Amino acid sequence: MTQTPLPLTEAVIQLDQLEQDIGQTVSGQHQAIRELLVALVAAGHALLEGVPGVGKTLLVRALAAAVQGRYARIQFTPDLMPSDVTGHAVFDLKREAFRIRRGPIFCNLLLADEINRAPAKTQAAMLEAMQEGQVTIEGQALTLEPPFLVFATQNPIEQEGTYPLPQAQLDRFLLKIAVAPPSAEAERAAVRAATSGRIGDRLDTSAVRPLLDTETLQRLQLSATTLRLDERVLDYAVALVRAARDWPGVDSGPGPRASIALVRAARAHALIEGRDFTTPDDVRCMVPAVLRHRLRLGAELEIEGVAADALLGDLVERVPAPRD
Amino acid sequence: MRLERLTARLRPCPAWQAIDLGFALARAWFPALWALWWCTALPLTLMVLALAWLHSDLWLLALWWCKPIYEAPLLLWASRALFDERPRRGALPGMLGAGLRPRLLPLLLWRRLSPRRALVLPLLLLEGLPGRAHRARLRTLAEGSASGWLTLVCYHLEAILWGGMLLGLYLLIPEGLAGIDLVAALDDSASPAYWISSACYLLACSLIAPFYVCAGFALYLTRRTELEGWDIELAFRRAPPPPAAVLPALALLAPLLLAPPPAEAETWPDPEAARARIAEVLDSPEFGTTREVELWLPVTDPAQRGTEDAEDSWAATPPPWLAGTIQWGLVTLAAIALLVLVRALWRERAPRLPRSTRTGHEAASGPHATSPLDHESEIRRLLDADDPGAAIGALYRASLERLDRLGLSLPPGATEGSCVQRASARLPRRIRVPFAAIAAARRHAAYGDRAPSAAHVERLLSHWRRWRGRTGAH
Amino acid sequence: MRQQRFEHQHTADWTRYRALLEQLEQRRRRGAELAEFPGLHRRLCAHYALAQTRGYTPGLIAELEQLVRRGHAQLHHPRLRLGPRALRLMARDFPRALRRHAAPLWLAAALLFVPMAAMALGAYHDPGLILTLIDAEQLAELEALYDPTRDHPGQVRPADSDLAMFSFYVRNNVGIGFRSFAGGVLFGIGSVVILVFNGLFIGAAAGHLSAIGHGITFWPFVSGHAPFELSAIAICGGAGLLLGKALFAPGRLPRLAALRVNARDALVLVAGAALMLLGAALIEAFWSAGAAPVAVKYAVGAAGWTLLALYIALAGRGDDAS
Amino acid sequence: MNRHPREHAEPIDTLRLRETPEGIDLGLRVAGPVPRALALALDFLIRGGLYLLLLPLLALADLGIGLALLAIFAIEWFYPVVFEVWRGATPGKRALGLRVVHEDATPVGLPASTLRNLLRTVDFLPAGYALGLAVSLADRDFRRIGDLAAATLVVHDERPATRRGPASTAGQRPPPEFDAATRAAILAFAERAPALADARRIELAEVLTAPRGVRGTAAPALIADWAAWIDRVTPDGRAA
Repeated sequence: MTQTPLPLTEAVIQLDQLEQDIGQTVSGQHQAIRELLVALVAAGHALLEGVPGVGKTLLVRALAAAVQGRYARIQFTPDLMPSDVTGHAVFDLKREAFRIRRGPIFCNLLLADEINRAPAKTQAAMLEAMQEGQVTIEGQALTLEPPFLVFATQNPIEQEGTYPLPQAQLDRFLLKIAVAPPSAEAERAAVRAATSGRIGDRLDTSAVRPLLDTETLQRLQLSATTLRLDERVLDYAVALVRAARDWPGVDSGPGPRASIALVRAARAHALIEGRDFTTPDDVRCMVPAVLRHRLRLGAELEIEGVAADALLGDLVERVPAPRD
Repeated sequence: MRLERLTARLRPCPAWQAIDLGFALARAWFPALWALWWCTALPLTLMVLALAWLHSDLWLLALWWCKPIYEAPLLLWASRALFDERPRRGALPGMLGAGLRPRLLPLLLWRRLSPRRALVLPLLLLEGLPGRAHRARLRTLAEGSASGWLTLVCYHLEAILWGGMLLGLYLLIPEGLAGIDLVAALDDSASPAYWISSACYLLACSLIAPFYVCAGFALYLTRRTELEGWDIELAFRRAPPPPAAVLPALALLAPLLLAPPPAEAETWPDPEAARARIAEVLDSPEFGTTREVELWLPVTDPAQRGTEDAEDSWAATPPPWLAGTIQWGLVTLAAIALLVLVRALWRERAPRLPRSTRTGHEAASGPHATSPLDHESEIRRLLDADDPGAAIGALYRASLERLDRLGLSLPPGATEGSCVQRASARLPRRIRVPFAAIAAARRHAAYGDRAPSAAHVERLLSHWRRWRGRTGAH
Repeated sequence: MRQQRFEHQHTADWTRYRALLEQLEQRRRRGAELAEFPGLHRRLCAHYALAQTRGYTPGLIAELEQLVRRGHAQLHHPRLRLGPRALRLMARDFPRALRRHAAPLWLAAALLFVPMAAMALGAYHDPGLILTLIDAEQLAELEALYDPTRDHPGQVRPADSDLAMFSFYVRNNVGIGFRSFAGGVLFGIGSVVILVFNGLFIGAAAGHLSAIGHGITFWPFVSGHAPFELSAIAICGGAGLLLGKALFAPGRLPRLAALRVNARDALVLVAGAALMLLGAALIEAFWSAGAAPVAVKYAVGAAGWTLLALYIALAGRGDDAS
Repeated sequence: MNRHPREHAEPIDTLRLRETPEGIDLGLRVAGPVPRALALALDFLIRGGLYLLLLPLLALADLGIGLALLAIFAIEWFYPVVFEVWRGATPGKRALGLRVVHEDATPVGLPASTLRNLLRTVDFLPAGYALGLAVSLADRDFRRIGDLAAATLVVHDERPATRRGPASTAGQRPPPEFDAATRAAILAFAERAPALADARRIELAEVLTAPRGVRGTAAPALIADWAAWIDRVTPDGRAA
């Protein structure tokens, strides 16, 4: 099936509505919503990090409500087995043959809740699926149908009982979205919305209309890849990633995959902004989300409590932007 | 002895590296060792103070002589910590008592000045062999261990720390206050300065002692590792078991004993066997010569001889032209260097000129780069050449320069969006609105391949001129 | 793969590598041949890693490690090329570093020149003030040095002692410069002390000599080299302050990292200043004591200041790519 | 004193691993104050010798003094720099088997060497390198202030490895489960066995062989056989 990219105006309208709908459900998280959309448009997986209760899960559920496709949610726990994610073979007594029972991973939008609570083996199984786009069960390779997007949430590593994701696997996530606690005002709004005319404390996503079907989504993603990208913007993105690699205090910097991710994210951002071309601004504002999980800070910086974001803030100030 | 629990990585290595390992150990355990040192030294200090009738020199000498007493507990502590069992508080009295054992007596009497003290200490405290066996064992262990050098150097390190502290105190106390009389601090034992100096020395001793003791201990351990193959044993113990594991057999192996103190630690009690083994060891080419001593003398000797020879052969007066030649040589060299520099400076500058007339590539690099009039003529030229895209680029850079002069600091990383953001936060409306328009046009031209019309550029230019004219006034 | 085959397959590479290594270690370089060295080195590193993971014999692993170690040392051996380096320093890096770190440099200049001016004024009005800094014997020496009643003030020395003076100036001034830089690592305190003390001393000497009427020999003497000497000392001190700044206000970096970042630029400043001091010593020894008319000497001094200002403001503004 | 959490997890050691751009680890053995102090003393003597060499220059009157002063200036400030950049270490350090390297294990270059040696003046304060000594005792890698600022390390030179030739006996294949570390230990055992006392040799060998049913004098012999097998280089392709 060949697809045609969505015309710019149509894409912009779709994305605008999407942003609004989700914004109504989850208030006070403009930046996170924007970045979530970038991941959606750039067809990349995203990792959402924040302390419990800031609405990470709700964000993803709202997004899932907007996309008409199969949605699955896995709560990661320390005893979760790889086959609980990917599926397994069961023996069918009637037919006397093995039958593959597909796991929750066979979907379009997967919410992996608290991914860092599962043991490394299970994480590896899922991250492999993210990378390859396919799952192997009993020696049989099964393709995951596109669009396949994983939104994983995790609590900060400092919280008890978590397995940090290995660096190589973090690299599979296009973005790491930092979901900050909402401002006091936004929190008040959220409380009012949550307590008026509703029973229980289950936040709902009824404000979100099912706007996108999977085909439109794929066309949207396609149109993001056709945006105009000037050489200077490309150079700028590469220069940023390279600078991050040699930045003082950075123990291990982002690999080449990071440059690609940065450009992909910048393109998607440009589309969301309603432009058909990418600017250094797009690159600049995607730097924290793309790079923050790809840096490992040196011990000195970690002891001093410098966060990756502060360092990246410094980085974008110092790496010259194209001006000629 | 449970080699699996070693907290240091032991391997046969040259004596210097063993000493360094000892220093690393001492550094890791420093707070505990230092406190332990004072646990014995402080009571003794006070006691001797009373006994010495307040004679500071006697006091210091007595304390200095008693060093092995404070060092013994440190060693016992280290020998436990090495096997990852930090002694508890309850074990401290026993360890302090070790400082007063009769076994330590030789170290306090005739062995006090032995340069191998660091190595003797573990031998005495951990092995406790009778006289002759002890001497033989010491000879084996001291082979190539540089323990003499260790004592010499640590003695100097103490002296350096002491001198440093004293001099530092002397320099730091402002002139108006009662300063320290440095001369009195060295030779007048009745002066208060001498007391301060003695206290500094004691402090220096306490700082170096953990390092000295641990270095001696590490030398001892390294030699034993070498002689008894500890590292090999450790690797063998960690070897994967045979498929059908016969694990109980491992447990049957009689473990060597080191850490819990004395007599059991003995590995070969028979002096005859010991001597035979010493001979065996000494025959091995492994323990041949010490290289560090051989290199001392030959280096300075020829130098001195060289000077004497030279003095004989040199003429007493230089030829009169020599100074002039050297002088003019120097001046000529300097002149050439200056010429080369000027040429290089010019080259550094040269490539800018053609480029700035072409696209104004450099303009954003600094406020001094080009005058506003140049900018304007440049933009005009580009407009005339029907290149509004380049013209808007030049206009954008010119306005950045303008903003820079207005005190809006724009780091090199500032993109169009962030420039506009900064401008709108800090500048009045009449500047930020036209600037935002320029930035937007520039963005479309540069990255969207949509050059503005010449008329649009003209309009922006005229706005800019007005804004520049007004701000240029102050 | 069995070790035997592995060794067999790669022996040729290793022999070639070893031969190149020996050439490099004896500094016999032939460009064309050595071009393949980095590639070989990478391959050897891969072999070493393979040998380790496949558990080949320790002997082979040790041998490969030894080769890799030697190759690493050669590959990253610093190339000196002092001439081009010094030229690039003076033509570009030094003036750029000067402009980039204007703040600590201005501070250093203030620390040197303000006490100097104050002390000069003080000593001019109160000739006894100088004795707070030096003793009477040194003062007598200083006064004798610039005594206008001498036949040829400044020319008292035989011709060949100019060189001795040059050496003395080099050793003394560059030494002061280096020390005022190094002192900066003590949170800038060392630099401040040396700058202020030197400022006080020079100011006292100038004020005192002018007061007792020796100014007519003193000022022409110092005018030629002063621009370079004084500003170079200030630059060294400023480089020291740059180190101190890294420790006081490291910004977002940890102190050690900030120190290392700033030290890189500070070193450029010190190297440039050392070369300036060398030039100043040359002028001081071979020109300042010369017999040129006073007006010419003042003109040379003024030209020196102008050139210096132009150099600092304009030099090295070219493109990075050039 | 900087107490890094990692120190407790791993055995204390003076070995530091540095990954090269090619992705392999090079080990550096950092050198502590004792050998460094001796190297410094030795360099001090050598410098003294150099100064003595300058004495005849004084015969040249003023000119000689000028040249001597220049030479003293050069020796004073640049003696370590020249030797470090040229040969990797000053003669004193070489005599003690030390070398100066960047922290990433590359040979020290001109800027770093200049910096670490200019800062000697501060390390020297207030007398006899007292400050440098205090700092290097407190630092995990024994770096003085100059080393900290210039990102350099003083390390022990690696001794060149000697590869053993083919053994005389064909040997016996060691059990397949032995990993690389065990094999290396087997070789080390074979190499150092002559230096060990008989009883200790047997005891040591039994650690490895007893679980496989071999005890007594047969144990060291068996390990020697294994070592011969591991270490041999024969062209018939039976190698491990």
